[in-house]
Amino acid sequence: PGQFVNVLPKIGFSDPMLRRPFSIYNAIGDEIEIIIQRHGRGTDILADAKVGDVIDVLGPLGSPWQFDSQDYETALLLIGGVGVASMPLLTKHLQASGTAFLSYYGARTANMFADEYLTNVVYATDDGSKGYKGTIIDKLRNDLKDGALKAPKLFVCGPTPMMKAAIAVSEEFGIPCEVSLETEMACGIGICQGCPVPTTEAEAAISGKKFYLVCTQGPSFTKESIVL
Amino acid sequence: PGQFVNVLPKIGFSDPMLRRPFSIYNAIGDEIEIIIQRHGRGTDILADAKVGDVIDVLGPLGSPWQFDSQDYETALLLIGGVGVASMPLLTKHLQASGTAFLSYYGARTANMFADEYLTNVVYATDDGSKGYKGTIIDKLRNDLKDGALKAPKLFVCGPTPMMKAAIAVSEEFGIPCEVSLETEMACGIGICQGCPVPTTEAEAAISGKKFYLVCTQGPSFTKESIVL
Amino acid sequence: MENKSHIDLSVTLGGVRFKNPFLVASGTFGYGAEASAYCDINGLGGIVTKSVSWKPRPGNYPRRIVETPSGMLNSIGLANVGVHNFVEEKLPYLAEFDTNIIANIAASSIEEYCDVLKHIEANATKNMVGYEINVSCPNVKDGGLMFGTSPDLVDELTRALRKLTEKLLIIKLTPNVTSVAPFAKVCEAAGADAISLINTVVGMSVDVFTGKPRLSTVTGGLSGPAIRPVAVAKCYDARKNSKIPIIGIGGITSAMDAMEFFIVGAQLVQVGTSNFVDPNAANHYKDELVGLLEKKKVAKFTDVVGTLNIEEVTKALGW
Amino acid sequence: MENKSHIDLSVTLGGVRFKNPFLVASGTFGYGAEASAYCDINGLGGIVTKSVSWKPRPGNYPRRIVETPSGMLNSIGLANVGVHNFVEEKLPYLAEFDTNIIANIAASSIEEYCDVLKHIEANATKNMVGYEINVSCPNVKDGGLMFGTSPDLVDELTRALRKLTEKLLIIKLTPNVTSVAPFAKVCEAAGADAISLINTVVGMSVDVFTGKPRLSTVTGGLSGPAIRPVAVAKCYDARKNSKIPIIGIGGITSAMDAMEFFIVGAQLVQVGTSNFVDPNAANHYKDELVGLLEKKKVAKFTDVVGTLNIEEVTKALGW
Ligand SMILES: Cc1cc2nc3c(=O)[nH]c(=O)nc-3n(C[C@H](O)[C@H](O)[C@H](O)COP(=O)(O)OP(=O)(O)OC[C@H]3O[C@@H](n4cnc5c(N)ncnc54)[C@H](O)[C@@H]3O)c2cc1C
Ligand SMILES: Cc1cc2nc3c(=O)[nH]c(=O)nc-3n(C[C@H](O)[C@H](O)[C@H](O)COP(=O)(O)OP(=O)(O)OC[C@H]3O[C@@H](n4cnc5c(N)ncnc54)[C@H](O)[C@@H]3O)c2cc1C
Ligand SMILES: Cc1cc2nc3c(=O)[nH]c(=O)nc-3n(C[C@H](O)[C@H](O)[C@H](O)COP(=O)(O)O)c2cc1C
Ligand SMILES: Cc1cc2nc3c(=O)[nH]c(=O)nc-3n(C[C@H](O)[C@H](O)[C@H](O)COP(=O)(O)O)c2cc1C
Ligand code: FES
Ligand code: FES
Repeated sequence: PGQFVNVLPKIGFSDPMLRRPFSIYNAIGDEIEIIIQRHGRGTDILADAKVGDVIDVLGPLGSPWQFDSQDYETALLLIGGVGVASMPLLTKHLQASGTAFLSYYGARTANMFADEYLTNVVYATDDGSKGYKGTIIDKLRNDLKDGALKAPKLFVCGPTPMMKAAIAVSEEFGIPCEVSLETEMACGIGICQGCPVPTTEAEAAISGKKFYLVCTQGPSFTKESIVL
Repeated sequence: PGQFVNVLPKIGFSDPMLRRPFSIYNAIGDEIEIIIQRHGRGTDILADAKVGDVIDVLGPLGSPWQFDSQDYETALLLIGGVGVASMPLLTKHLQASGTAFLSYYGARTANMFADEYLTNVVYATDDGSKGYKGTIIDKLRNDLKDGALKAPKLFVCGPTPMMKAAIAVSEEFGIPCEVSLETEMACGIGICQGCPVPTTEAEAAISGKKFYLVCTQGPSFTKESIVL
Repeated sequence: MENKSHIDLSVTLGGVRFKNPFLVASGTFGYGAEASAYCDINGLGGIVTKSVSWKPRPGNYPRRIVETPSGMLNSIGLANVGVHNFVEEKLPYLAEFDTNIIANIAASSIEEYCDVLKHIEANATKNMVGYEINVSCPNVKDGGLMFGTSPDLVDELTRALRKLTEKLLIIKLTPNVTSVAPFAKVCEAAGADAISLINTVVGMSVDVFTGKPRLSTVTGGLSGPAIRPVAVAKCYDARKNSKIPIIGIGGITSAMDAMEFFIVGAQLVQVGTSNFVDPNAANHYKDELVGLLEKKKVAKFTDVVGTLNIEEVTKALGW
Repeated sequence: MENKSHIDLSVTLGGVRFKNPFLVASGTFGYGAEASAYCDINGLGGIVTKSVSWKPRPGNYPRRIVETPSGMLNSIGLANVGVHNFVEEKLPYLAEFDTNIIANIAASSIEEYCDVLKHIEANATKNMVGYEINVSCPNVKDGGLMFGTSPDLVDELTRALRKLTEKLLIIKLTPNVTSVAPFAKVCEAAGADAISLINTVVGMSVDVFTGKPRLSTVTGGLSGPAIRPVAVAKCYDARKNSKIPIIGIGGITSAMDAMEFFIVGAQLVQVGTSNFVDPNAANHYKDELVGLLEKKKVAKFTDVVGTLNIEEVTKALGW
């Protein structure tokens, strides 16, 4: 859970040249599923691939969510848009280990949820067409205020502004928080140094590193370790 | 007849970047047919295209065969391999104008002929599986020696060695000869100057040009005008 | 093909108005006639004609072009009709169009450059607005590269030509130098109206099966999208080090690509290799540009020129 | 992964035997450990390690990479562990593999270059066969470009380093100069064992929507297939103008690509950006090369090196 694969849009051509990273959405035996949001030419090529097309995939890559940390009892999976991609495997794992969890999933409107592999989901939509009307962050803050969630930890994946808001909420309530980042990547395995995220001063003092690599040390990081 | 189109293998990508030239194999109304022999990445992409794929085509380009020249009575269409591509329309035209013609078509073996649109065909195969056993050039020379072909003119399209041999034969028998050339092309319309063929000294003395452009002044040239 | 939007695409450079910033590059559009069936010439900001020399030149032996990853190599060898035919046939033909014509000149001596320019100047047509001086063609053995790699020679040449014309004088720089900055500076000081850059980058390709160079001249000039990042960087170098107006060239395949040059500081751009894929390319990019500017809520094209914002990135670096 | 064919792929350069001519390029393979899960390291001709400097360097702020047509721009900023960690951890780790290790050094003064080299020399492991000197990284503001653009500085640096080691001394040249010929000549005269070229080409990319440069350092280094024709031309220029052995680098994505460099005269090549697409790329190319050489009916790899046949093409031109 939380790992990704690096996928080559087209084999044998140099435009586009680099692989594209995608979270592992689901894995059964040797097979993996990914979900792709069209973003540019690479995702277009992959989204247009047909059944039977051979696709060159490197992975699994990256480090998993730190779901084994001892600092929480209830996992809160905070999801914005395509950030959902890393959550089904985390859900599976939490279920298997008997950890309490809830998913907070926000989207613009009801038909934008990809929740086939999720359970215990709290929804929010901008237009109120499903669940809470408003941002999922607001819904989460309300629930945290209610105090019903026992020793929660946030696992966040979504757009950067949402992740920043999630960190603010976690500080407000003094709860642990982990965010999964997206940066440009070339290699995905730590050899190009192309995917740095700056560390906090405190973290740098401990690790001696001014940057972590998102591809190998991430993609998920505790809010204390990096600067978003 | 004898013209070509310049086809873009992939729209919106820069590898491959340039169009590829193909003879117009058949034309009915607004629709054209081309035949493609796999040669590299561009022809692979085009050969793998599926019905319904949109393909960007520029043309018709180039100058037609000089079938209206007054120096012959019987047109001999001398064909090697994929050089057949420019012959169906020439055949149509000769039929329509009531000009006598014969096609001399050579290939390695029987199943390599693309002769659906041809008539009056004399075949030759290297392995004797269809028609004359040997090269089509030998067969042609034999027939020319017999003297049964009345005031012939050669219209040749095939591999360079075959075209050179054809020119030699035409000189031997003192008959007119036109060859259709393949050179690398970028634009296909005369703006890049990338497709020159050297002219003969005699031709240069008349035209003042040391090179002709295959895309606009060709692809077919009389044997007197250019150096193969 | 009219610009139906209210956005003003026009730009004035050295006192000459261009109706939009998209020109076609020298050597990639012939003398106009060849492409006229495929391109709305009146829609172009201008045409830079194929380099013309005093005498006609047949050009190099084949093979002259090789496709490379996202680019192509050429060694055309400045094949051209010569300046006499140019003024007798080409300029009058081009005078029929409602677009600016810039005559690109190539030569192997300062005298030849001057002679060619004088001959054109004496026969200039009404839309012949200026000259682009090719000091950089890497294909021609007896000239070209020399001028473009010596600031002193470029200085001398620019001064000589400046005396001969009041029309636009544009020096087209080669990227095959350690830095274009000294060249931008001498062009500015010597009174050129603008510099255009880049010409092609020296490149080479080998046929592995025959062991021979693919081009008959061994090396040739690389163009196309592959070199766009190089071209943008060279324009940036020139902008940082001089105030001379810039015409951006290199690998432009869309209005987005052109915008990179405009933002860095180019007032005009030239579309080259893309014409070979679509001879009407520059007109398409012009139309796309209108859409982009509307998105950016900009009233006139010139408002985006030179708006590169490096403070915010470099601040993050603590420079 | 053994070369089952009878074709001898080995090549000896400066007295050091390489089992095959495919190395991985500095900065594109880390220090070996990162890629070891994806690459048969023992199959490589060698590894050129990431540029190492005296002190560790954190590297540049993001954004560090941008994909471009058939290439990429990078401004990693020579992020590296520093020479002490390098000799304590990286070299011993690499010593476990059966392949040649070349330590690439970057520095901002001749003294620093010397210090780093001396420290490695004093702690060299058995397969540490030599040094590659990065005089050309265009990303680092306080060094790099300067050395590589001045033949005098390269001369001085090479002489200083030559005194300190009998291992391979390879000077890695930058393409961002008018000609590499003077650099090849000074390296030869100053006693370097080889030159390697090319490092990345200066390039730039602009985010049209924000108006900011995409890289935090404004400009960066262009690599990948886009620059291959430039790299081949630079190797040709070096070969024509000197006899120093050449290691070819730039946009190699297949054995065919590598062959262009070999034919021009490179004895070894380095695979860079391609490792990001496939960390085992160099091994694949090695296997492909065997097939190519069999087709060419060549008994040993070195028979193809420097076999470029320009007579036949240039004869056609009547030069
Ligand atoms: C760890 C990780 C997991 C991801 N998981 C998913 C997923 O499950 N589903 C999904 O749809 N998307 C996911 N993304 C985002 C996805 O990788 C980008 O949308 C994709 O790379 C864009 O490629 P493109 O060619 O369509 O876009 P272009 O903009 O044409 O790409 C140009 C270049 O920028 C890079 N790039 C552009 N946007 C991003 C981005 N947001 N993140 C990283 N690189 C980018 C591309 O890789 C490419 O090198 C993930 C990204 C990361 C880093
Ligand atoms: C006037 C003309 C008519 C043609 N008609 C046909 C036809 O009807 N059917 C058919 O199958 N082929 C035809 N060809 C050949 C066809 O254009 C080439 O096979 C094709 O361009 C190869 O492209 P590629 O990407 O597969 O090969 P690659 O080798 O990958 O191409 C690399 C580059 O070399 C050029 N190139 C390679 N071989 C040739 C060649 N023989 N001629 C011209 N350019 C070449 C390509 O256009 C491209 O720019 C014709 C060529 C010309 C000039
Ligand atoms: C086939 C070809 C011919 C060219 N001929 C000339 C020329 O005659 N004079 C000149 O100044 N530039 C010439 N150029 C260079 C272009 O004008 C332009 O500077 C260069 O190709 C980069 O732009 P591009 O990447 O858009 O093609 C030529 C380029 C090509 C590809
Ligand atoms: C991400 C990246 C990092 C690099 N780091 C270094 C480096 O530290 N030292 C160095 O000498 N070259 C470095 N290079 C240059 C490569 O070694 C090589 O010379 C260049 O990329 C051209 O080869 P390619 O096209 O095969 O990548 C780097 C290149 C890339 C793409
Ligand atoms: S993507 Fe290459 S180091 Fe992270
Ligand atoms: S292909 Fe461009 S001039 Fe003929």
